[in-house]
Amino acid sequence: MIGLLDTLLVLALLTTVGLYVFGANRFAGYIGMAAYAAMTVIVVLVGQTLSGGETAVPSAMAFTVLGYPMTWRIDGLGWFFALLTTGAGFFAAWYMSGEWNEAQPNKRIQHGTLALNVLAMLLLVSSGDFLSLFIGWEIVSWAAFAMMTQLGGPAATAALRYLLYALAGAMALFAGILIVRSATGSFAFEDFAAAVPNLPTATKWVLFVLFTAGFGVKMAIVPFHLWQAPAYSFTPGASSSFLNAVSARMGLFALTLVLIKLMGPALLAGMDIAYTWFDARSALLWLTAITMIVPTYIALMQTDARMLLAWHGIGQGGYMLLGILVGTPLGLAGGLLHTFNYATYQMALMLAVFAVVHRTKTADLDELGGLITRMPFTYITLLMGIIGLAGLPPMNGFVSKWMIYKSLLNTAQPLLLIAAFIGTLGTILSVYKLIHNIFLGQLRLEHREVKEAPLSMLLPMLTLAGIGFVTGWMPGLALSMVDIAQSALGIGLQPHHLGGVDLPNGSLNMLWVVGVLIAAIGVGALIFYFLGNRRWEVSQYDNYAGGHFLSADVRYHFSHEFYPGLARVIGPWYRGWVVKMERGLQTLVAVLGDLSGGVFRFAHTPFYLLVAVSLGLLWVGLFGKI
Amino acid sequence: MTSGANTLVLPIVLPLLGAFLLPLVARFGDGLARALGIVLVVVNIFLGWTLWSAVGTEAAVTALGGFEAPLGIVLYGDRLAALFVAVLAVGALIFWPRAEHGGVKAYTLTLLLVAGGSGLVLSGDLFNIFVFYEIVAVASYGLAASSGDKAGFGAALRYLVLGALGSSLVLIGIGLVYAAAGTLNLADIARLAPEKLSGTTGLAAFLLLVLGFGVKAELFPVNTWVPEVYAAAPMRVTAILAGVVSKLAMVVILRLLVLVFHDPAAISLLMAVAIVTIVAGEFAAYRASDLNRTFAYSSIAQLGLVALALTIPATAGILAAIAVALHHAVVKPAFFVIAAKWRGPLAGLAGGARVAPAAAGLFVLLALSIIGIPPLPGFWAKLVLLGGAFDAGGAYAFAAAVVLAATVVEAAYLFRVVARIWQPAAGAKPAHFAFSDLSPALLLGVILIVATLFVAPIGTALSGAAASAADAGSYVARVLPGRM
Amino acid sequence: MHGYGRTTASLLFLAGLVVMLYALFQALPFGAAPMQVGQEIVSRAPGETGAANIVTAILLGYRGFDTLGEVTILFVAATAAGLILSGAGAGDLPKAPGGFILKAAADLLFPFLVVLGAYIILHGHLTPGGGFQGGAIMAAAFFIPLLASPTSPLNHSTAALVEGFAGTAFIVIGLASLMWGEAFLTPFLGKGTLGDLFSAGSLPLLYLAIGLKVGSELAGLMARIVEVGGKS
Amino acid sequence: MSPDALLVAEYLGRALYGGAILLIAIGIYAMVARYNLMRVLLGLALVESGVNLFLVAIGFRPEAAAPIIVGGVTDVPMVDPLPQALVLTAIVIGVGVLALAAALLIRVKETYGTLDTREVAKFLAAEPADAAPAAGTAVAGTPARETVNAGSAS
Repeated sequence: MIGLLDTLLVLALLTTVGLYVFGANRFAGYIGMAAYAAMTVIVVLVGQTLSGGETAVPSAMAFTVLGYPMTWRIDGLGWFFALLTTGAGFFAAWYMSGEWNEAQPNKRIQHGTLALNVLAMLLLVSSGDFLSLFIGWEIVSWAAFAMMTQLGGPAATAALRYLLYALAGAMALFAGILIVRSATGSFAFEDFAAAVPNLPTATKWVLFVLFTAGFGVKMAIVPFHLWQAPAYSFTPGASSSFLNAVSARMGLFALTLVLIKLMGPALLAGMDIAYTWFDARSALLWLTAITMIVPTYIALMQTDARMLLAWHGIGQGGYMLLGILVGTPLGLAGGLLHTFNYATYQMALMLAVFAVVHRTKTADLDELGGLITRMPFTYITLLMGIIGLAGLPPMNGFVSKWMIYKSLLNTAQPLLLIAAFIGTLGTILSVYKLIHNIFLGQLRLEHREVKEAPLSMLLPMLTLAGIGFVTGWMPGLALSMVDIAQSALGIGLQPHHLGGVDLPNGSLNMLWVVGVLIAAIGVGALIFYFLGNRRWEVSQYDNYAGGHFLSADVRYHFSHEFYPGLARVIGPWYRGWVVKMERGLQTLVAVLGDLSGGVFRFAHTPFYLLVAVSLGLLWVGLFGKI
Repeated sequence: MTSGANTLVLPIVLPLLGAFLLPLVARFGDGLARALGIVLVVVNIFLGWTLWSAVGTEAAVTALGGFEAPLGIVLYGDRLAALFVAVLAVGALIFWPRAEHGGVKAYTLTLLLVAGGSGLVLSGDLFNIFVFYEIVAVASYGLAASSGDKAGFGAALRYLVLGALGSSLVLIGIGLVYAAAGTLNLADIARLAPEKLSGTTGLAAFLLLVLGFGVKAELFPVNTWVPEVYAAAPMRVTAILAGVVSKLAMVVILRLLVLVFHDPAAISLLMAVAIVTIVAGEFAAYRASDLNRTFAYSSIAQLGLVALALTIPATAGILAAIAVALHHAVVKPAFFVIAAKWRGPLAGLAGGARVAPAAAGLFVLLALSIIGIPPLPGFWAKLVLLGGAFDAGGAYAFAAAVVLAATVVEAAYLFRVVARIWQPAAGAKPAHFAFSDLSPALLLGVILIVATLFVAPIGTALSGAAASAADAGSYVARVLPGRM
Repeated sequence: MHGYGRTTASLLFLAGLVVMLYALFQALPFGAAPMQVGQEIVSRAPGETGAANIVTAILLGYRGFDTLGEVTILFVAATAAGLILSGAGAGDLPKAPGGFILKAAADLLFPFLVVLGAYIILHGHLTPGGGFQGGAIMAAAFFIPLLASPTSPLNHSTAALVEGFAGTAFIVIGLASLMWGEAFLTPFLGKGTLGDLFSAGSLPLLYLAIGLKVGSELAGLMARIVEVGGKS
Repeated sequence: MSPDALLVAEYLGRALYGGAILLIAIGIYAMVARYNLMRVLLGLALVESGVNLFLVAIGFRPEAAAPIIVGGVTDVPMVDPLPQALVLTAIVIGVGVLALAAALLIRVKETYGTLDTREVAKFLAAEPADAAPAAGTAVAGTPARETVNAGSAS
């Protein structure tokens, strides 16, 4: 019987094939929009079924290979991520449907790989056992590789690096699922969940480490994070924003599934590390804290707008995982909500940056400035986006971060809260750099004729920013979706209303917050316009510095070394041990390769045989039974 | 004696007869000789298929010359043997030599390779296995040098020296077995092994046999001939040697392990050899400088995987070995087809995707499968292998970890090449593929895709073959019904 | 690795190998061969095959399939050598004829060698010797004239003809029994009286085929090497 | 078996096995320590002889006759005939392999103008010039291949 999930997957498959065949067509973007919109509708229908009391929507697709059954079905958690996927696909296709599409030399590959990624992710989030999970995981990894490598050059290099990380992670995962099967006798999630409390501690630890490492690579948890920023940044526009918004979240999905749903936070908290006050969960929480801080400050040092945002993506992933690992209904809701919120504002930000790149042909923050007058709507998108990224009201990023902080407070983990604050501080500093270097200050001469981005690109950007604002104003809208995801996890739901959440020790109602904020801004505007308005409009080049007139060809827009003092302080972190570890590993492989290769180039091959026989007989003499 | 028993001898004897007649037939034209050779190979495919369907769980046995085992030589045809008889013939059919590489003599040698290889997997007698092993070996020495390429002679001589020394080791091993057990029939040895071969003598014999057969099975450290021979021999020869012939030696090691040497010391010996083979192969491939050698080293690593699979206890290990071996038999020859055109330094491959998109696409497909990416067949082979290893636990888990790490290295060198192929051409463009150049590889690619679609029935069939191959008790009972 | 280093290492490993092989071999029951199968063959061979020479009975009867393989290996080697040498620089060979003594001796020896070879082949089932030994002598008979006068090379096509037919004959004899419902290579024809020339059924026929095949192959192989080998 | 026969058997055994091992060792020495391919092949022939001697020695029994029935007398003790048959086969196989090796040797000499294994190995290892380190995984390592070659070939 063909159910909703089957329809969804078949539609995704047809979209992939169709967009590969017709991808060079100028209407390919619109075809994609229609397809992703249809998929989103189906996902919403699935959501209605799920909120109607069903635990999962099954697929008719099932295989049995070598006695291992494989099934697909979508539960609340998978549904949540499926919605993000199809939604992000829709906005990416929208962005690619007009002028952007005309400018691309490789339309077919851009459209085709996007559809392939959507298909792969849908397959992954609807996997019904460890085997189908692994298959989906691999397909997602390779689909992302296909998307990243399309432009060649530095993109191919970054993609290859990603591939090796992803494959190493996949191999850890492979080992993990095989150990699960050895321990429980099947690949089924249910069997694992039932058996895991009774497994030996060593096995639990091995599984925990393997799964965390395997999924963590995709999430770019430190120290597996080096690949992500370059790989995402060199991918062309809409594809890059798609990757940034949801691709890395597949790791979060899988981690939530295995660590929270199947193993459970209580089990993790019970796995103590001897001679320390850490257990598996708190150790991972601290790794998460490092992931929030270090990449954020690395983002601060970037001079490429795309890299800056991509590095933030890594840090933001840390917030999501932090909330989820807290394991209370509030923390889980915060983490999942942050996933949704991040997808909206990060995608808006990336699209805005790529709109700038589309117009100016550069993403170098040292080469931009003053574009506020040329691209005002892009500026507004970026402004709303960075408010969300920094976690300030009235945007949605504030709500989810607030919930995460609150859950840390409620579970008495102040040190982690401080770590999260340090990360947020870095975020605020770096997003100011982003908006300043692109839009404020002196407009470059060569950008004097730059036009605003075309409507086909502005509309998706502004819509996303709008969603970010609306769900910040009325977080209940997003939280009711989070409910469906949370209901699949078995931890309990976080009660909420349209404006936020009610908690015994301090509630949040964004309806009030936003209202107060708007009122305050209104008061400010009143004061600004009617009481002290001393402004008049001048040309952007009508500038003075130290009393001297500055002509347009004199560069004074200071963007080099934006935070020199801070850079000196965090410099040692910037080129850290992780990079050295990666290099060391490469060198080790190369040296081993040369050693092995040298063995095969030796002239006197019988010599090896002599050595092998002698040593072998020695071994026989030592270990053989006499 | 089951009904199909007498046909057991045909897959060996018919190609042999053909080989003897081929020089005579060639007097009436080389084309006729070629046709006869191809017909005989096709007949062998048919015979392999017949044997496969004739033997279910019950293997066919024939005592040659009517001299009952263990006095005479027996042929033992189970599904494993039938499978490899057919695979060898299919390989020979797809990669039947070109007229310019030796003509009728090369056809003759290929037929002899088919005959010898079939004998190798069908024979149930240790010394007889050695004889057929030598036929295969000598035929491949000749074919390895048949390119007329300058490097061919040196490489073939290196191969021969190593192979002949390895054969001497095998002979010593056989001598030790005979001196201890007084019989050469595998079933009889299996019957006597717990009593006579469990000590140092037996272990030493196993060591010598593994090292000797390991020359063909590309086991470390007796595989040093591999890169040069595969780089210098004609592509069609390389494809057969790497794809099929190396596995035949593995089948012999499989029989020895299942029937005779199952003591833990022997198993751990083979496991150590297998792990070193995997590591040496993958790492050497990482630093190889051209496609031919890359694939040669990769082939070494894959055979290390097969050897590792053999050490995994019970049916799981044998199933894994068969699966990995079969998968490699499809993938590696196709790789060598591509490498035959894209010779020279890897840097020269830039722009390949533009010149030959079909070859580039096929390369990606093959690379994905050999790395083990689902849902391609290579993934299922690795799943069975690693699943068995983790089930066995202990040192096997360590071996599995090595395999997983080696897989990452494998992906590194294969996708480094893929990235190169998709780069814009820097200088001279890589060679173009005519359809006839690429067609064997395309055929294998189609086989790979079809296998992906039918992975479930294939898995079931192979499981059955593995289960019967793993059943030492029924082997002895079938061959020596009166002496249990 | 430099020469001396490798020599030293080789010697050390060799010493180890010698010691360990010696230990291994000494553990074998020397002079008390288990003869698990051997004893049974010794007692049954005369009755089952009719050959007085039990080694022959094994070679052609019990392990006749090995012998087929053995003949095949010679054939493979000859074919492979032919393939390898086919492109070699024949033509500028030093074709100096042998001296008078060599020529005269070659002519003189030829019939004796042929007869001796034939005798050894035909009595293979009775006395030491057989197809291989006799075949080698036959090959020598044809090879010696070649050494004496290299300008008149061996007629390879005739050799190939003999080779092909002999090989085919072996297999056809084997297949013949298959047609009568017996296993491959089952001896047929009457076993005769033990020790007679015409005894042991089809075994002498097989030896004849082997003799012819070995003779023609060895002669052809050596002739090929001589033909191109003069230069180097 | 008489005590004398046992003693003879023991001494013979040591001598035969010792001889076989010695032949094998000399042969292997020639193969691993000599540069000339002709000597390598001669070493191979020695190894094969040693192995054959070992095989024949396995079938030995003191005071037993050759396995040929003379005059219909079947009840005399005979040595094990099986290893003898095996050795016959092994010898012929060895001859075939050596003949093929000789043919290859001729071509090697003709092609490279030398029989020195080091020279031949140098020729074989003459690979594409570009050592081509990994794209994207650039490694600072020196091209160790050259040093390995130089080491093994000098």
